[in-house]
Amino acid sequence: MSKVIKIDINSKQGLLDFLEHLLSNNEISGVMSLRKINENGICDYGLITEVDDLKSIEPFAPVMPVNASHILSSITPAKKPIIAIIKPCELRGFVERVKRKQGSMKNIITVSYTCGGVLPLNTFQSDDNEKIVSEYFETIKGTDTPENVRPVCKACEHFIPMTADITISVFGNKDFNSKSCLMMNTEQAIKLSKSYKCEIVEKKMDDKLMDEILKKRKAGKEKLYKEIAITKDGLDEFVDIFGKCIGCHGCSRVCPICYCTLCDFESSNYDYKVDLIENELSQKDGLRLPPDTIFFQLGRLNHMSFSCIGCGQCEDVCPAGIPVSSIFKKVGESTAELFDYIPGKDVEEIIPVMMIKEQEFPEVGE
Amino acid sequence: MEKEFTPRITSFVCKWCTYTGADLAGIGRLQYPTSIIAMRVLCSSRIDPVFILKSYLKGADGILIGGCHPGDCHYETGNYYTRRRFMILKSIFDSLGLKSDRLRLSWISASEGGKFARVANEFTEKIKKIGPSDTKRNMFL
Amino acid sequence: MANNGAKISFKNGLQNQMRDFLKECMKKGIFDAVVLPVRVPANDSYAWILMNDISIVDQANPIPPVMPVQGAKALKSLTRKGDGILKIATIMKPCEIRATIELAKLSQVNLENITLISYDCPGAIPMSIYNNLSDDMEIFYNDVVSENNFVSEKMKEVCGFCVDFSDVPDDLHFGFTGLENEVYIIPNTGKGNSVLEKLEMKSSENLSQWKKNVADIKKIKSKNRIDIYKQVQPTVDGLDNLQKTYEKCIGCHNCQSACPICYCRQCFFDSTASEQSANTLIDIAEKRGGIGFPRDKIMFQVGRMSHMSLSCVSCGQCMDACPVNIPVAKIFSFVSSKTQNTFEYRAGFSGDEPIPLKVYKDDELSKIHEIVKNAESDGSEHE
Amino acid sequence: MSEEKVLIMGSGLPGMRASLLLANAGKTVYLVEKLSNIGGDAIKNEESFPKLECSTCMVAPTQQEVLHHPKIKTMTLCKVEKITGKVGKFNVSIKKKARFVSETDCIGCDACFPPCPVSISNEWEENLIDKKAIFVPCPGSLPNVPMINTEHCLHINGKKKECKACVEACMFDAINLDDKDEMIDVEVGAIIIAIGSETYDVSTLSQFGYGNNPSVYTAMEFERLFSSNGPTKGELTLRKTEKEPKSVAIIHCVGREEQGYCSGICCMYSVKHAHFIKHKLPKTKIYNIHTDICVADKTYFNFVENFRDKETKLIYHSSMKDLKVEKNGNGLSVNYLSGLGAKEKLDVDMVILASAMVPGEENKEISEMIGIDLDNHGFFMTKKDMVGSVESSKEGIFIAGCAEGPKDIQTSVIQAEATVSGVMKIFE
Amino acid sequence: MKKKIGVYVCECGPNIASKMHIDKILESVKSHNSEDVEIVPIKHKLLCSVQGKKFLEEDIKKQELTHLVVAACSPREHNTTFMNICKKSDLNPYLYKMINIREQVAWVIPDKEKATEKAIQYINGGISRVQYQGELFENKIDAIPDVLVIGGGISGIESALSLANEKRKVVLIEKTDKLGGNSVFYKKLLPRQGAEKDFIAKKIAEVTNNKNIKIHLETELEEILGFLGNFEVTLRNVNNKDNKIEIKIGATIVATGFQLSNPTSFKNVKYKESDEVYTSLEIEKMFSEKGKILLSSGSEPKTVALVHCVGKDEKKYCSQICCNYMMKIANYFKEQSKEIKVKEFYKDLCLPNKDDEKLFRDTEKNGVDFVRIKDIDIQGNEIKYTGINGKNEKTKFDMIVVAPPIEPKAGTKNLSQIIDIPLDEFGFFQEVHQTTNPTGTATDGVFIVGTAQGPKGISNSMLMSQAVSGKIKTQLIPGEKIIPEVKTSEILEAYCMGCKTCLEVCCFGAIYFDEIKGISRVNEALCRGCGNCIASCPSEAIRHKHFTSEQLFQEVIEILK
Repeated sequence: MSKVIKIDINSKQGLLDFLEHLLSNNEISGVMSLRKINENGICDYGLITEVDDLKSIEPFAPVMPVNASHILSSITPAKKPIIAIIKPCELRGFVERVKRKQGSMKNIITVSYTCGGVLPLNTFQSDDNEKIVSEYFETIKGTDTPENVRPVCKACEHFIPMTADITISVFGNKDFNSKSCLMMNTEQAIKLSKSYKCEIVEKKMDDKLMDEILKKRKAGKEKLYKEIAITKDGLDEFVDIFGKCIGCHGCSRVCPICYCTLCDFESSNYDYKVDLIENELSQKDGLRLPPDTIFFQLGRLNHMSFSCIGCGQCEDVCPAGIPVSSIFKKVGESTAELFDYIPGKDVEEIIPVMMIKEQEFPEVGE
Repeated sequence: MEKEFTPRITSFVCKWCTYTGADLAGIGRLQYPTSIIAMRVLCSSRIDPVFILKSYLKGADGILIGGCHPGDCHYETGNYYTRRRFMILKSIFDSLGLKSDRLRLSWISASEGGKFARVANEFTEKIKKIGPSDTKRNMFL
Repeated sequence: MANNGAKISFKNGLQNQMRDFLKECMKKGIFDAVVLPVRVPANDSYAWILMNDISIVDQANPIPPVMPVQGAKALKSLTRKGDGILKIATIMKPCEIRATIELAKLSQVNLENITLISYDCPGAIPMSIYNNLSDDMEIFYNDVVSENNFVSEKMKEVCGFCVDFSDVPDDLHFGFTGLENEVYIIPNTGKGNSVLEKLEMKSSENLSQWKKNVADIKKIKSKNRIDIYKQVQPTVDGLDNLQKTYEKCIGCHNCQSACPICYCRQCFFDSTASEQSANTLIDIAEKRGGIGFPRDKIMFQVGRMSHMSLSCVSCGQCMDACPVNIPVAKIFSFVSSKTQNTFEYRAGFSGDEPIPLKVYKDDELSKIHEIVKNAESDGSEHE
Repeated sequence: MSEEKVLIMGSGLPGMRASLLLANAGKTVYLVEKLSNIGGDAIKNEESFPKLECSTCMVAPTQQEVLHHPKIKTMTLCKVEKITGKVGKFNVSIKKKARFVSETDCIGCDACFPPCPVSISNEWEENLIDKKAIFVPCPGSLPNVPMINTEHCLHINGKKKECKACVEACMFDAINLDDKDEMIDVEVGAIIIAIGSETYDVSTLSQFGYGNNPSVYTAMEFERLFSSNGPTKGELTLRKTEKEPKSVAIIHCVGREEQGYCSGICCMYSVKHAHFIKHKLPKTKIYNIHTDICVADKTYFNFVENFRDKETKLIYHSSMKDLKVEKNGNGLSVNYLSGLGAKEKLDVDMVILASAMVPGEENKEISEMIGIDLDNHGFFMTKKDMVGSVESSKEGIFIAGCAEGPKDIQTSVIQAEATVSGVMKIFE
Repeated sequence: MKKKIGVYVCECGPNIASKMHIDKILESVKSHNSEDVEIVPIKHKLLCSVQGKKFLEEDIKKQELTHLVVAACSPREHNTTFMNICKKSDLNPYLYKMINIREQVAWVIPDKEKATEKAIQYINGGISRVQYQGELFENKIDAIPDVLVIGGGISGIESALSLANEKRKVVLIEKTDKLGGNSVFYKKLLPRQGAEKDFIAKKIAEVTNNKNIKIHLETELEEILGFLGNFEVTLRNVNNKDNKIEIKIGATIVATGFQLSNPTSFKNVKYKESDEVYTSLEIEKMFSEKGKILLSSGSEPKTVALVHCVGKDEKKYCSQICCNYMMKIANYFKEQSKEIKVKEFYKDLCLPNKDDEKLFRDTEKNGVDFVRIKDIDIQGNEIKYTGINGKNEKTKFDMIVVAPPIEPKAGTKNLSQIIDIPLDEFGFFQEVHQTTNPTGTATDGVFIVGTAQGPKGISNSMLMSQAVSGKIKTQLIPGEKIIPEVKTSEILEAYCMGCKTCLEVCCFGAIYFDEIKGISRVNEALCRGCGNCIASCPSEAIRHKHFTSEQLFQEVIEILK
């Protein structure tokens, strides 16, 4: 049960009204949200501090130009309260970043919503953006995930925000266009809403509905994993998948978890003297140039897979169209499982590589 | 061309326990295959999984990590981290159908010369069964 | 550019002819190894493979339909730390060769033991198209080559207006523009000559006809070029337009990492140096009523131009890698044509030509002086 | 005094610890050890309680450091014969027994062992195995230089003068059969006695049948039997039968009444032994037959409780004199009085005796030589009626470790470091 | 500059020579020759011999080597030996690498060809690695010899006394308004009955009069920063927190001591339900203040029960000294009047010291009954218990004395956070290594003594204090600098993202966080060089000075050739 603000206008307007109130009363100093930046629907993330500019926000737009956790990192720790309207996986991404001291929850009030999935950038940024988006919202009134969203979204079980201060029901909400409900999950949120004149009721998520969605998502996940299942033995499969990688490392650059200034795999450790390469050639028929294509992928998995929140950003920017995020999601789940770790679930939880337990993996090492 | 297959096993061992154990195997004139090539680091926790990866992709048929028994680490807790990192890599290998049994982590104390030899032999045999690493052939890595 | 070359006629395809040529060289020990594109196991792309085993050469495709990794990058990874003992040859598209030359000037490539071979390039198909229907594209591209059609629509846009599809400072050049089942092997350098000599091939054929054919194609392409530049110009005219053009940009910097010329280990625009603190950002936001993310889109794009446009070879990799289809390459090409002109410099056209930013002439850029003068006089008026 | 020098008797952990601290502070240390190798008894254990960590891993680095330390003169096979003088200026005469192998030339290749015709029992290995007349106590012992047993070497004892097998086998001319004992005189400012203790001779207690019965072991024997670098390479098989024991009784407090004190560590290592066995032979039944359980450290109580009933059955018995170990077919039976006073009988195939720690036999000799007091047990006594002291009854002479009384490693180390404080005070 | 790498293969007599083809090895290493590398392959019969060392020392100079590879026995045997030789012939010892071709090749591989092959691999690995090694230099740092002692109990006093002298000042702080801690109440001391109460009094006098010891009563620690040899400490007055003292010292000794745990917290005791149930400490106080032990009524007890091990099972540790002092107390009663019947109830007698058993026998002789029990329940002044023989009994006593467990002094937890030393599962301070370093802590230069580390008697507490002073005296010598480990980690500012992962995994507190720059930094004085932090860093922001990834890769790749 949590306090819920009910407003009888459609969810976006409702939220907007609430935000305008907070901003104009200096309850908050700004709003970070997706916003429309031109008539043909292109969105970017904006940090808005003027009430009038709020009109432009598209809080629920099914697109992820950047994983917002990156942006939150750059504007935190904030000196004044800021409301950030982000997707569940972006929120989890940020939590993971905060654990790595790449940002702070200080003065950030997170608004998130039950997410129907994100459209690939190309799909969203197409000319008939309007049509596509309205279809999207039509579909997610029900419990089906639209077919044209990112593959990992179809397989995402964490469509309900984990740690949001305010949750809005979007996916599976048939009254989305008539009513708006803002669930105040935390003291911080409730405090904010104090000054806002509105009807407040006690309400909780419709579990039956959510379970139904979850069931479908689980099925989606099985389907996805079947598609990328390992059929061949050993390396070959992996090479089949990543063979076309052009080594642009775009995946790591857009990844909310990859936070390094200089990626280890771009460091001088991996520049080889030509004689080393020639020597390796003497043992092989051929040698790929530039080298370490597979090494990079495996290495990145090793560095952050257990924190992968499956946002799908990497897959979206991959020029070679490799199902990066599907693979990472799958592998990530297996590594996180080792430590019963759910990335982004709790800021207090320590990332597995930062701590140890004396009594674990007794089987290892013999 | 392929005569009898002698695996290449890179092994990173900690200076305090396993390396000493390896020496003890020598002093006791215990025999183990040439395949094992021990590289000495101060603590098994220095062994970045990336080294293991690298060795694997550069054609090592097996990779052996040796450290002090949990609780014995000369640096208090180092090998507990080694253990975690190793597990992460292992599970990655497993979920990708890469042969994780090419990787082995063993706790070998300074007095366990016998164990070092045993591990070296067992592991080499195992690798022989698995066969040469596919990374040797594949030119698209 | 040499005026004579050796002429070979062939029956079953130019690619085979080129492969045979290389194999011959390897047999004769002229090359110990070659770097060639090989189709990856999944068949959906190509990878650069360094090979010393002649049998592998047959798996390679010297004229691949796509350019997943710019060849210069491959050579860079091979020779950045100096030359080796092996004599290595590579066949690459002209823009890849030019990028290589540029990198050589920046000491990112060592050409000591490398023999650069190129050909009249019909262009490359964008990755996104090739990816899914690679097999059809293979067939299609084969026809393109055999019909030696240099103006196919299906190619990357940059290829459409690439006037340098043929002239390139390679050691050896396969010229076949306008020829049927024949190809000129043209030695442009001493290296090239010695190869032919070792093969006992006479480079006596006069090339004027072929050069004419090339020139004709060039005409068409330079026309396209002008048109394209005309299109581009307004889209980048002034900050507003620039912003509009790049509004989609998500700041993934794929363009930078796909670019053969961008050789920095740590891009300045990704470094901590260009970071702003949270509070500064919020202050800015408050001043302006709002700011958009990612920040510094224009900063990055223009900055990159200032760093790299002098060496841009218009290979179009950036555009291929852009996840939001911004015509980066066209813009870059447009801008660099201007910057390069100011120094009468053509990226990658000659190894001897130093990169303008590494040198200066005391009697150059006279325009500047005027600009400065005006500026000063402006200043004085205000007083 | 010009250069500050210290004599340290005994190279066990306490001795080595003190040596290193003092040497690092620039003092010259004469580390005198009667055996041919340093390290003391700690290295005899596979794992030490309570953390069950590998003793060799724990001690070996210290041994190496000691041997390589420029300020420490490690004097093995040495015995202090005479000490005169007083604090600040003791004159010490040390007898160095002939090793017959040059420590500078020998590189420890062991080539000299095989050719030696003589086999003798290896007392360092608790006589569980034989060694040659030229030997190192066990593989890995330091310094890694063999010695020759004078009474058994055929050349030296004259039984076969012409035998020079080892000399011929050595490629480094490291062996010199004419090597002689020598006397070394040093002058030191202070002396630390850390010669440790010995264990009660259980063969004198007929009730346990030790000696008549091969399946009865002393704790120390068991430590070596279990050690992976020991006689059986850690294989747990009984002598004679060479079978693995199916049931084991571990008897605590052996010799406690006779000695009139509790040794303080037996309960711990006895339970440790139970754990060892369980670990190696999970099917084995194990009983710890005890009187008082003495777990005098914050972590010891849990150590015992965690194994109670899980790995071993702890049985209280009410009277030591009623406890008897008797032959029973191929096995043994342990008869004891239960807490209720009832006669009980346990059938096992192995018995381990936790024998009391007793004063070293040279304690008396040394105490007289230096003129310091022993307590009524025969351990070295620290200042009379002085709480918390490590100084003997004579100024400038300090006692550390089990030479002062039974104790665990950590208390020994603490004492050793405490003696260092005393020594440094003298040099201030 | 051209690298000139000497590769010296030691034949170790026949040990290596007879097991592999040395010349083949020397031949093969030449393959490393190139325009910027020259290999000097040399064999020698026995490099560790006197002549061998001399030869090597001179040859390094003669050949003007820039790097050195020695293929011989295990580094454990002679690494130090050869490093010293490098020093002698002014080659930086970190430009040298030792390859173990005896223990790990010659002695384990019977086949000569194979052995040779493997040796070559090893040596090649070493050669390509050594080229990537860099010079390292010891950097000495100044150290303050003075010491801060926290806690004015007997452990603290003993620490101060054994350390203080003209050259080494000691600052002793005590929370309360007087010195001596619990021990001031003891009428007599263990282990020996001879030592009288004024033993403590004398010590207190001694410490108060020592001009090299500065005592601050009612003072506590506010902040401490630094490491062995260099701590900056802020002290403050307990009552007036703004009243601060700042001092610089070289080491800190924690001697915060113990308190008896409150018996009411244990299930089998109803403490204070009857006025006649006392804790051992209350009896000590009563005895040393009144000189007599009397009931609240003022009359002398006729029957007294002493109950050991109260709450031992709950606390899960044995307090080590209770058995002893309970007998001491039993004797108090007997001294007072032979008539008093004294029964001691115990589960196990813990008599770890050589004199304890005698005390037990004497106490028995003194007419004290000892009853071994399985279980006990104290109801008011009635005791229900189950004997070892299984029988349940019930008896009333005039007076009952219980021995509750020793527990850490209140405020220990708080202090542990200020001084950043972890506590163990029982709430005592956690020593760095129980067996080999019981007085050290995770932070080099901070020591724990006495009951702050765990239950123990006065004697052992004082020994601990002396042990620590032994360490400090030998590590912080007035006027001398200290030399920290050379093979440490270092952090590359430009690449560090300040995620603090390295900080978390380092168990020596050797990594600290630079709040201003938002990056982690290595305190080389504390770094032990294990390299854990490096493996923990996903970026290339940390490198090990002597085990760089580059070096290891070079070795790996070379070996896999």
